[in-house]
Amino acid sequence: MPAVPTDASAAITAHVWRHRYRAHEALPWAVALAAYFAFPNYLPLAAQTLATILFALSADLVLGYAGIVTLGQAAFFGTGAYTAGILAAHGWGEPLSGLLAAAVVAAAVGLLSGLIILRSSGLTLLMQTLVVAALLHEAANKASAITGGDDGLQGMQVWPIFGRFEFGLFGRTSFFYCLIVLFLCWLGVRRLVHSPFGRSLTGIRENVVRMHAIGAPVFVRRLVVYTISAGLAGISGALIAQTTGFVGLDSLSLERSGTVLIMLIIGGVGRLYGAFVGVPLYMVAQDRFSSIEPVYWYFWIGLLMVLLVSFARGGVLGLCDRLWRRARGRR
Amino acid sequence: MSAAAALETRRLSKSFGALTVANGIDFRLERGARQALIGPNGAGKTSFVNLVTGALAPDAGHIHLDGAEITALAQAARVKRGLVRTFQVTQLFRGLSVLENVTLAVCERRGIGGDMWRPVGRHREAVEEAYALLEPLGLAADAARPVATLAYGHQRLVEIAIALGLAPKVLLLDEPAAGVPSGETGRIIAAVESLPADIAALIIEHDIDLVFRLAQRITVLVQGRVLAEGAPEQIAADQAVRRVYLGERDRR
Amino acid sequence: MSEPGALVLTDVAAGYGETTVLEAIGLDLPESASLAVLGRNGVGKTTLLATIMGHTRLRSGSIRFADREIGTMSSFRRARLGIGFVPQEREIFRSLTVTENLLVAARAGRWSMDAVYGLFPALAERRHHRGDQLSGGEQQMLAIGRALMGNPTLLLMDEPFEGLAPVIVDTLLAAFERLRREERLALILVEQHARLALELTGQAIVLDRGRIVFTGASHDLLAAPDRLAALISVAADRPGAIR
Amino acid sequence: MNGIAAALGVGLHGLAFAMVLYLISVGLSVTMGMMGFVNLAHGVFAMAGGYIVTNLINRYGVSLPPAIAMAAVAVAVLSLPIERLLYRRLYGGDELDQVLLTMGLVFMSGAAAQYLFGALQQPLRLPPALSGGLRVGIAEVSAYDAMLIVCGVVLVTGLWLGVERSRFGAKIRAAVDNLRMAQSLGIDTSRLFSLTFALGSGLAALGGGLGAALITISPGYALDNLVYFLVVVALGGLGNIRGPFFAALLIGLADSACKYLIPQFGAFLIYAMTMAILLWRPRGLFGRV
Repeated sequence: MPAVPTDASAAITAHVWRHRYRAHEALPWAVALAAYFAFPNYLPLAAQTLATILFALSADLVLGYAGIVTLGQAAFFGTGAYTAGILAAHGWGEPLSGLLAAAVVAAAVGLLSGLIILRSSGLTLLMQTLVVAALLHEAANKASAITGGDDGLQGMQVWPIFGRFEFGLFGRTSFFYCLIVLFLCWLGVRRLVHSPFGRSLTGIRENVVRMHAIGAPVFVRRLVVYTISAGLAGISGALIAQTTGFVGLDSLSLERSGTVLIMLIIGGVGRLYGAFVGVPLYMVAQDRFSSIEPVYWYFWIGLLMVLLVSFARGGVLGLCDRLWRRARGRR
Repeated sequence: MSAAAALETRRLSKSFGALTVANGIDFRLERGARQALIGPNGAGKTSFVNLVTGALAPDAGHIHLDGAEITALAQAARVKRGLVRTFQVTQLFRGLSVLENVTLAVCERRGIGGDMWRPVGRHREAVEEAYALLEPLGLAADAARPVATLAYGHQRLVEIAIALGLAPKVLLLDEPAAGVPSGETGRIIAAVESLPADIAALIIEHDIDLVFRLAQRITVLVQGRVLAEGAPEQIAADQAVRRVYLGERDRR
Repeated sequence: MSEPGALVLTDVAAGYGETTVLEAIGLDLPESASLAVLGRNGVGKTTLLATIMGHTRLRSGSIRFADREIGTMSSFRRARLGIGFVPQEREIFRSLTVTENLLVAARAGRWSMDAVYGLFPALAERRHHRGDQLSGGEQQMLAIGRALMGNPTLLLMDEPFEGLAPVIVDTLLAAFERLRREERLALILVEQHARLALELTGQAIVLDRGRIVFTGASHDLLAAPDRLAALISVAADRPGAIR
Repeated sequence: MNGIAAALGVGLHGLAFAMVLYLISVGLSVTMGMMGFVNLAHGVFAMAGGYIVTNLINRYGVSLPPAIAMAAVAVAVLSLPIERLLYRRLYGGDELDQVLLTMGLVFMSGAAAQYLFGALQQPLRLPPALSGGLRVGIAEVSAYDAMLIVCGVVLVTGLWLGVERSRFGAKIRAAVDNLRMAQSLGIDTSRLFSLTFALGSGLAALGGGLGAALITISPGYALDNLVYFLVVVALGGLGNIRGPFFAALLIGLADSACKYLIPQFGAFLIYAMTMAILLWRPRGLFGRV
């Protein structure tokens, strides 16, 4: 191999340092902390938002990176929520182990369903993600002895974290619990997408034929990321179950799968930060609008979708990109 | 017994229903050879490539790479053993930079494509290797550009760079200059001509001038069979080949 | 003066997606003239027909047909203007019967279902069979019949004899003789069988690497086998030569 | 004797359900097959049909047949601008965009329905002739089910004859087979597609209206039944007219049998069956290879 001088090219340097942390990456966390102090009355909402960001992040991993369009991400969210919930309702309220169990069970469901459905592509795959979620939804609905069915799971007793920090009314513990879990998961996901594995996912999304031709085990890669994403969704579901003390059938619903996609699209797909932008916007807006006219929230969000798809592909972050480029181009 | 060929097929056959695309193909590509595969439309050239690379499973026959049987191996395993192809219509990661396109290939070859923890940048040697492949092809200046923004001729070169990133022993070049405006073909021909000597290259090509210029041997495929094989002069003089290409036809 | 079947290509460059397959193509085909398009494999013959039909991306140049610029026109409008297309792969609608295949292409004019069945009696016998139940020869006849149902003034045919049994080729040849004599139909014929194509046409072009390297009368080329061989044969007596 | 009668009753009810499913889904199959467009909002047209029919009957005292006809025509006409303005720009585009657009439409329509008609289910007030039961041999069948079966058979026969015997139908099939070749023969495929879309939407409205007592009309209609409609299409094979019929039959009968024999499993078995079939034949039972 010809020797390359260390300063051979800006391209190498740029490439080699892509994964470096940048200042703006601290922004979401700073905002989160600021929100803690600025809106102490909204901590339960903030905690839910943080947990939902994790859910959207898990969706970004399969959709934005691996290019798998899924309408069944709620299957794993709900699995995690029910796992943690059922444990807590049956005498094991320790939150961290509950979180772990949720991750493992959800990942196992992801692995099993992935083994079946990831052999298909296109519309069939989309259908199958939908059917897997519908299957679980129906199972939870019928197994009301365990899940509480339509009424939801009652009687969760979540113990204090480390035996010290109780999940109180004001949501302080919930907030930091969600924040820290999200932060750790984000670190992992960030690492993952910058790794050769993560880049190969992008490769699969961009051109599967080429990925096969360079000898990459495409199916295995997709299965692995699908499983990881399922685990993360499971953690997110468990966080919400533990912090709200309730799990309902809606955690497995198509509506849930659909809205997480919408939140992600609002932020921007395949850029790791779409979830951090889209979810808060959606959740805060929903909180505001729903209090005025709860019924019509879905009308406006539907309209927003139609408009986004028709006029602003790439979401908020995509829009920022374009504005930024235009501003620079003008100079 | 002669030394094992870089690539060899024996009685390779494949049919789709009534349509036979490979009819007992015996084919040999010597190490370091520059050979061309030509034939009229529908002769089975693309099917042959797909059979050899493992995208299609043969009905019968054997494929050997470097003396070892690979007939049953998956596509990815064949790539790992050094059997690499390029595509007639570029297959690139269009949104990624030129450097990243090649880096992805290098990472897979080095067996680090599944690394989920260390960032790509920490595998600096892989990135540098990829960059080093760009320079001789004249792509270094474009390394950071998304491939979709490159002229098509340059995209064809990226296609070759990716293949080289896989350290091929046998390289199947499927019409390397196809679709390129005439002004840009020179660079592609030069790239093929300067392939490392230890790579055995099979060029699937329509352009006869290109074939005569690049290949030491020519195999002519017609209706899933090898019609003729030999040095360019032999092929040029072969009556059967002339018939096929001239389209001479007995008219009662 | 309007010439319904006349086709003029000026400095056309075209390809698929980002590729460029054809460059600097100029062509002037008067009404009811016939043109053979020759050349080795992969030089752009099929792409030329696809470009006239509107399946490729026209990168530059102009295509005029029947005194109208059609370069940016969608395929179906070109077909309605009078261009009939017989593709290389025949592309019979496989879930339609023979009759339906003809029916969907029908436009008012001299050619009707009965006329096509008269031209190809073998097809009439298969009229209720579905497209995927036909032999190669029957598919070819159907592809030609289907193109005629649109009553074109210009017919594009891509290797209509490829893979056909000799007896079917003779049938087709007879049919073409009739068309040429009785119809005022312009014809562009892409063909591997060079002699056959030249015998059927008045003019010929030879393509090489997406460019026209020869334009002239078909019989001239037919009378000069060496010239023909040099233009289109693998046996280019110039190994190592590049242009 | 009793067992056979029960089985027949279950079968007839399943058949009635299958007819409704098929009428709603067949348009979806054709449009998805022709343009490769993931249309999750197809149920919206059925829902619209259901609302129009129930309201015409309940509020304005229109009788069932004209109400159904008005619904079908109104929805078919309304679907045209939607196809032209929203769908068309995404043909051949990103699957995700199609999913989002149509999901957005589902959400909007659900909220709009709630605004206009409230959150409650819309009852279908049946004329006295349709509220009783009928004896068919030894089996008991509700007059409504019988009406659905008869209407279904008539409509399906009409549809099949129309699509398989008419020039318009041949053009549709030609465009599904080979879009480019159809264009090359002078077929204006985008206009053809608009008409097909309208036809499919009208049929969905018809199915939604006729079946309003079976698949109840409420704001959640399009979302709640989406899986069923898509399952019929996926099992039937895209771009197919007959396939979805047999898929609907399968789903309808299986659903009816499950509800009777093992109600505790509900739709679970239907979904499991769908997964198994798609695993075995990814392009559906009647899909093209």
